[in-house]
Amino acid sequence: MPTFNDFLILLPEAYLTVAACVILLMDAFLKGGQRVAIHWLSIIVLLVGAWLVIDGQPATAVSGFSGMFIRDPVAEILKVFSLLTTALMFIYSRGYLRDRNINEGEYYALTLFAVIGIMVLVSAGSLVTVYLGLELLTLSSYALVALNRDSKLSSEAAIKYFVLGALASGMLLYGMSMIYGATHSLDLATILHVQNVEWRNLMLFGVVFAIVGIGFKLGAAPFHMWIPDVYQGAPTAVTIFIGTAQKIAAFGMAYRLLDSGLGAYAHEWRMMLAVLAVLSLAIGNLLAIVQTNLKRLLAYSTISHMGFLLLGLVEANPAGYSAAMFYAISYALTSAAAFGIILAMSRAGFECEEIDDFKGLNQRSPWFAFLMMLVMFSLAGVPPLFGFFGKLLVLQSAIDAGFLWLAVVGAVFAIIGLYYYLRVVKVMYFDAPVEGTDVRAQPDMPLRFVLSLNALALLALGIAWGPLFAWCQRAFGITA
Amino acid sequence: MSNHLLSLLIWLPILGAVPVLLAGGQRPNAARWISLLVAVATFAASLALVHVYDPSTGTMQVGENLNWIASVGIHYSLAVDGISVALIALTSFTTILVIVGAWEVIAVRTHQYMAAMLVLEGLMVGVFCATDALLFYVFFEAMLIPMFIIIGIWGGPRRVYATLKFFIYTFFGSIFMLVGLIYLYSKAHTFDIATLAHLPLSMTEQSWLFFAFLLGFAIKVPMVPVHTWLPDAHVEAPTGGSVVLAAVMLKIGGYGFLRFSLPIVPDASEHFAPLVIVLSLIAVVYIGYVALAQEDMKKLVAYSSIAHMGFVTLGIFIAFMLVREHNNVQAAHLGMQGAMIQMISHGFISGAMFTCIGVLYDRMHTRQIKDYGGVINVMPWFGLFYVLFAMANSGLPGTSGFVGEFMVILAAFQANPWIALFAAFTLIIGAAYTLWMVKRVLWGEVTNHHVAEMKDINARETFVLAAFAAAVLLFGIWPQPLVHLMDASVGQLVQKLAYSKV
Amino acid sequence: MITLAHFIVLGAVLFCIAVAGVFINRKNVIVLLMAIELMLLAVNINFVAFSRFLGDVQGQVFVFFILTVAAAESAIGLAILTLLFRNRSTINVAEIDSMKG
Amino acid sequence: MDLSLSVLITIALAPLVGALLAGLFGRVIGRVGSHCVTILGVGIACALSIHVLWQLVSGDAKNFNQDVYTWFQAGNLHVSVGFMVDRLTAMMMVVVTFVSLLVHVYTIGYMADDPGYQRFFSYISLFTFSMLMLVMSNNFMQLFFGWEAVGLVSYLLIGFWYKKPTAIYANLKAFVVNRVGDFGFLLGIAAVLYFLNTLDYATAFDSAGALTGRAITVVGGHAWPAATVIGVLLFIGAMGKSAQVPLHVWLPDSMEGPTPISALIHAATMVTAGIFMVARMSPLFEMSEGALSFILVIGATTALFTGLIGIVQNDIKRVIAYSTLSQLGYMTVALGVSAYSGAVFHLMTHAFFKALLFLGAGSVIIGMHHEQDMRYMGGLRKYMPVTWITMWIGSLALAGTPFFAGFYSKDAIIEAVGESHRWGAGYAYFCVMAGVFVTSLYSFRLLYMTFHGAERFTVVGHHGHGHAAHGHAAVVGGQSIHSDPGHDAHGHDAADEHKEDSHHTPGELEHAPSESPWVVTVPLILLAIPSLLIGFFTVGPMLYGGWFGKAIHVEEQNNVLGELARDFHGATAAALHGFIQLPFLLALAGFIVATVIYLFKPALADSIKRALHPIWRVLDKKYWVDEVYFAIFAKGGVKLGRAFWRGGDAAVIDGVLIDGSASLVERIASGGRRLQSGFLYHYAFAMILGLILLLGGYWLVGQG
Repeated sequence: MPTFNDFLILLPEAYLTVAACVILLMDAFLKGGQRVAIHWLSIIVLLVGAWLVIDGQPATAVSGFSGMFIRDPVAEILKVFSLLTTALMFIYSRGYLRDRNINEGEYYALTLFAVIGIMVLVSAGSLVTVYLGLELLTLSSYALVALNRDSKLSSEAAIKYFVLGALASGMLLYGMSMIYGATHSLDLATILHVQNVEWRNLMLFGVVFAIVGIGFKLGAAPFHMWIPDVYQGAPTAVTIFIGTAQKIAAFGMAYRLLDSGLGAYAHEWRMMLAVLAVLSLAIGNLLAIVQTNLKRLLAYSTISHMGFLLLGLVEANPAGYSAAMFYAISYALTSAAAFGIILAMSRAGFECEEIDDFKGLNQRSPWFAFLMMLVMFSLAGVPPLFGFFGKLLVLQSAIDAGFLWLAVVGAVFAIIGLYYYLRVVKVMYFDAPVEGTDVRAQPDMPLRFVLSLNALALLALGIAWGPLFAWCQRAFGITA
Repeated sequence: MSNHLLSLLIWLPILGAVPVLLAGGQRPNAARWISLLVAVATFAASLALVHVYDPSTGTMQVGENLNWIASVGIHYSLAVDGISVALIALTSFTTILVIVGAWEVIAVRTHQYMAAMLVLEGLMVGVFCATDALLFYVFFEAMLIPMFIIIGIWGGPRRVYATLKFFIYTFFGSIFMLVGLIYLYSKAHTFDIATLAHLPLSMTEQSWLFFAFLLGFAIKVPMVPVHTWLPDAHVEAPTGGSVVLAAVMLKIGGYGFLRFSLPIVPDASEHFAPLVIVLSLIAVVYIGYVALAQEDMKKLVAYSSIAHMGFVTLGIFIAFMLVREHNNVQAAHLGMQGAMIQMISHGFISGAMFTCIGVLYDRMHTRQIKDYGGVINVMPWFGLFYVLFAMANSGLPGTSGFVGEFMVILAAFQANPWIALFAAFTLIIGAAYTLWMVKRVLWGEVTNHHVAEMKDINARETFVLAAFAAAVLLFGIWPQPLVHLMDASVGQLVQKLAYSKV
Repeated sequence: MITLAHFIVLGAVLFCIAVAGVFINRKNVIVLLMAIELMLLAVNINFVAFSRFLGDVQGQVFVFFILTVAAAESAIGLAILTLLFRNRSTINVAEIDSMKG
Repeated sequence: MDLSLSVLITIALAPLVGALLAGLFGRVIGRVGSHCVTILGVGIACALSIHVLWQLVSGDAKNFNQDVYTWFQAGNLHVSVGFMVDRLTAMMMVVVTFVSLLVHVYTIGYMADDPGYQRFFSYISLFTFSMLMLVMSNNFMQLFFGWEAVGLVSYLLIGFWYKKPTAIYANLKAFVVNRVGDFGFLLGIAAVLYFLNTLDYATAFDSAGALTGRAITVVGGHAWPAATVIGVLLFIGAMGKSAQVPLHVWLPDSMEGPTPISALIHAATMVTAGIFMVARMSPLFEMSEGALSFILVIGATTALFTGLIGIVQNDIKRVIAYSTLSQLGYMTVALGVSAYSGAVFHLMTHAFFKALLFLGAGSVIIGMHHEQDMRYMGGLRKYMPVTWITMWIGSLALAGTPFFAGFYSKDAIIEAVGESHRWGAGYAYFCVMAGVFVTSLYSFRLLYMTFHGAERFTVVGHHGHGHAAHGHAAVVGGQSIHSDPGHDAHGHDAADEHKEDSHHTPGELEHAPSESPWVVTVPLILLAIPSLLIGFFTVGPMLYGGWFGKAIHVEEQNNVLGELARDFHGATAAALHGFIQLPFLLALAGFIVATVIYLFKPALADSIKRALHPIWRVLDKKYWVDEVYFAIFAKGGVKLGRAFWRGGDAAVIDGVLIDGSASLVERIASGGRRLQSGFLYHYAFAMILGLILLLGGYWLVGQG
């Protein structure tokens, strides 16, 4: 029987669920102008949620509902950052949504549900919880992608996302069923410690199918096909969610399944991850070169970044995981800023998402050009920006894991990747603005302020990334 | 104060760039004066460094050490030896002249230009005093950003191609260096260069690391055959960009060889020294001929830079041969010292040459040699400087250009007369391409009315050129102060050469 | 005598049919939804079979969850489908390719 | 009392100060100011040099060798700037400063209305400084400094009239050819450091013995004696400076410069630096028979074959230039047979009479309103007597007439060669003998064509002075004469006004030639005196008296002068004896031939030219050396460079490697984007493929 303790452990999730419902109701009753309240409320909800997560965090890992729900430092960090990035996204999206009269209430509510899904997913202790969290997340995401009802592209994106997502989760489930068959258990901890599995092959099939599911969520090649279309088709206000919080969630899912559950088969799956990493690096970086749409370019860059993240996972030990988690966080913050700038530049009837829309930005609004430059160099992994140190750490764990060749591959594709990030900077700084257009940031003070903070944080964290990384390490029990 | 002197040297210009940016495009004069102030202050600080530094021991000094990323063991650790001090002084000296040189020349977005220059200065200083490999790398890479911007915004018609080529080329080299550094870290669990110097490494490991470093630094120097970014970058860069690029940035390559290849992979360096030496000689001869064929003044000087930097790499790696094979420490010392002098001197000379070309460009807006002729008739004072620097560029004794090459050739002869022979070829080819350019640009009748309308250098330009000239002549007539500053440090480096890791 | 193996094979066959249905079908999106449902059924068969033969009830509990989620999933799927039809007035898979490259 | 460092520093720096003042503040202090400061500077240097020489000769001062300051100290290698003054140095100092002083004075007249007046004085003072640094040096580094510094000034002075295409071509050529020599010279210095481990003269000379037995494999396998390598390399430097075959090509062209510097730099001082250097290094050269034979052969070749060219030249300055080449050849030959003091002795006498000849020629050029072609002269003796007489003295000295300075030095060299048994001595003996004939032939040809016979110019007085000959290149006998300096000398101030009257025909003068002003003639007279007498008074001590002391070192078995010394009984006896010697007879022959052809039967000249046309053509084309060099090195170099550039850099490195790989990536990318077809079923299919891939991979892992 679940005890009161179990519910305490679940407090942040429970709180958010209630809040989400409240917001849904408010949306039903509030009229035009008052809607602003929903915006601020949902941001506050997220921040309070983050506070609850940190505040109620027990010193050591605890689990509830007979091990189905785990609350450990790893979950804590992942939750905090998914909540924070979501809050950022709310702040960035407000104007965008209003300009396109997308129903804000639904947007906030669905996002909150998705966030709850993430939180469940990252603290899953059993295959069931993994599945439930995942589905809660993805189902809400399908809806979010389709939120812009009148857009051909977003509905196309939604259907593609939906079909492929369903296929992926089907495969994941199929894998789970095999794992269950091989280990007689759905509980990850038990699965981890099951000795001399009968039908080892069955088990390994299960592992492969699970990896397909993870690969899809991460968007690692060859399970990346949905990424470009969804990034481009979805309203930017949603793309940002897929590009930030969901990446953190994907890492959490990978960690839970692969380490907490299938750690015993690390030898097999790290090989497979290495393969996925190489493919992602290659496809992501190469195809990004030929893109003209910034959102699509960022989509391919995501794929390549997931390749780098996998470099961290292949080490399959706490050091590697902390590196990968650090990478996921750094990427989430960076792409939040990237999409934030796109959102800030967009106006009613004008999606500022073609690379050429940024021509001569340095002459129009030098400040945002500067911020975008920081973002691009961070994505490219040029020191002293945040992104570089993420790359540094994952390359290091790849080398420590004995995958020197993998690190070299990563380096080579980093060079190719550099090219298209530089192209964006080039467009902003070296090209003259297009006559007749007037690309400027929205006069939305909170957005401008937070966006600036977000982008400058890339520089600040680049100089002082120690504490954050130390936190990640502690979460995996490494004490420097 | 002196215990934070290096930090001051790094951060003063970088933070100084902030007010410059704030001055904004509307008040360019404010931006100019602030940046000049900052640059002068930095130069003063570097002089203070020269004063504080004790050249007698040659050890790493004036150190600072903060635990930057405790969990990974990356340190913000700075220290300098004589070589770094000299290069830092060169950097801050050049920056002042660049800022003065750009005074009215850079009319659009002046504040951004000045700020970029200051940031660049700070980062370059950082490269010269970082004793933690990762910190070094951070500065090494970050440097690219301002330079990328400088070439890209204020550059010539093909600036985009040039600046992308510059950035990607350099990044290409350094990323493999990064992999090498991480590999070292995973063995030694530290990025401290001094510790890495004592890390035992098998010959195979050393070889791979050597090439990782070689790629990183050879591109920076640049060495044949990875030099082709330089002419493009120079041709397209604004004058100030070219000056900094030639005067300081290239030196970072040579400096890197000293700090990394030499102490960390000594045996591989010895083993591959012949390769580097051959490449250096190719740089002298082959590039010399290429320079002879140039029609664009900047390209010509760019190629001559490559040829001159050949002496730096030659001097450094000849030392390996001398110590390991001939056990001739004295000559090794001479060669190494020569390489160092050559670095500094080339800083002054190439900087001056590019300033001269800039002066001409500002008046005629062309760099094609054929568009000029008889400039001396209308610009006698300019002609004086131009001839002086041309002579320095062709290594005339009495100018700093001679000292380094003299030392390196003398040392090279002791390793193998043939090396010296090819190196000394620069006397002929260098004089040929430089003076041929002078002949076509300076001498002769005034060729066209554009030339006829040119005005002689104004006070500002005179100041810049005179400053360079003073340095070139001083270290040509009396190199001892410079040599003395670095000698003990060079001695220590040479000692390290003998130490084998396998 | 029907052994566990038979159920596993059945599940596998259904799964393959479903997968094939997803990428062979080029006509109608509805078929895709059906294929997905089929896939989930295959999974369910596996779970039930395993829990039956291993004498462990967890599997069957999981099946209930899956069924519920499947319902929600197809609901959203159909919603998106209608949206798609409203915007493009076609649900032909072969025509949904305005984003590529 | 000993020599004081401060005095020597003053000697060196005084001209430099003058040069800087005239150069940087020329506008401020004006023309008079400029020539005053520079003449003062050189004057001081000259006076002090004579004082120093006197101290050394009178024996109350020891040889001086002291460092001034440390140039650099790298490790234990200590290189400094310092002075070494012994009789050899002192003699050079006096010659340099004395000639330089006279040239300064002479210049006041010669450059009177040149706008570059201040600049010119600044240059020649700077040259004096550099030359002094060269001769006074006590180490190889400083020697090289002076060596290149004089090269620089020579570059500036040859190109003094920088508007003249020929001039700026000539100065580039001169500098680069000299660099070829310096290339060897620098390697020589490197070799010295390698074998003797020092750059200091005294130490190096003392340890010269260490060279014996040392060897170095330069060309595959074949070991060379260290001394030979050092000697040959150093001498290559001398070949550049002293214009020895095959590096002689720059000297004739250097005549593009104003005449005073032809006298100072390209006759009296700079070009003799090579000779001085070898003499100074005698302890090293003595160690190697091979190097000396090399020197001997080169010198002999230069002496004869460049002299021959002199016979067919028509430009008065070029005749003298080739004569200079030939005389330098003589000096080199002397070095080659270890008769170092002979070489230096000839250097000194030659400095006087050759400077005299050049300045005389300059005076003629002034008189002829900057006409240099002897074919438009003749009969000038009545117009400019002083010049005429002094030129005669100079030429007689050059031809080696007994009692004249040239006789003693040249005769000694010839006899020394005769005495020597060194490899190549036979060839050298023939060359120098034949050279005597050639020398007197072109010398008297010059005198007759210039001062005697009929006037080959007409006076048509309509232009104002100074608007005379310019812009033309008289083409006669297939030979083009470069446009004369006078054009630009007067041309700067009113260049455009000159444009219209370029219809000048050669041989037309605005008004009759006249004797030059005193500033020109006085130096001539002052040079004529030593040309006449200095040999007579100094031959005894300098050649046979061991006057140079330890400054010049000759191994016993090489001491040819020692042999000669035995049958030397005073200058007078030597001169009288000279009248019945073969050299004198050859000189006489030359004199007679010249007299017959150029004085009595000028028609003969052309008929002979026609008769010997092939030979004439070879000489007139200077053996086509210039053409060959230009084709191979200048044109070839640029061609090669362009090939490297376009082929190597542009095509291979950039084209294939850089842009090639970039475009390859582009192509892969644009191909790869087709995978992202936009069709759901392709996407799904990709996922299935991925699944299969992983399963396959797992199988492999499972097996292995």
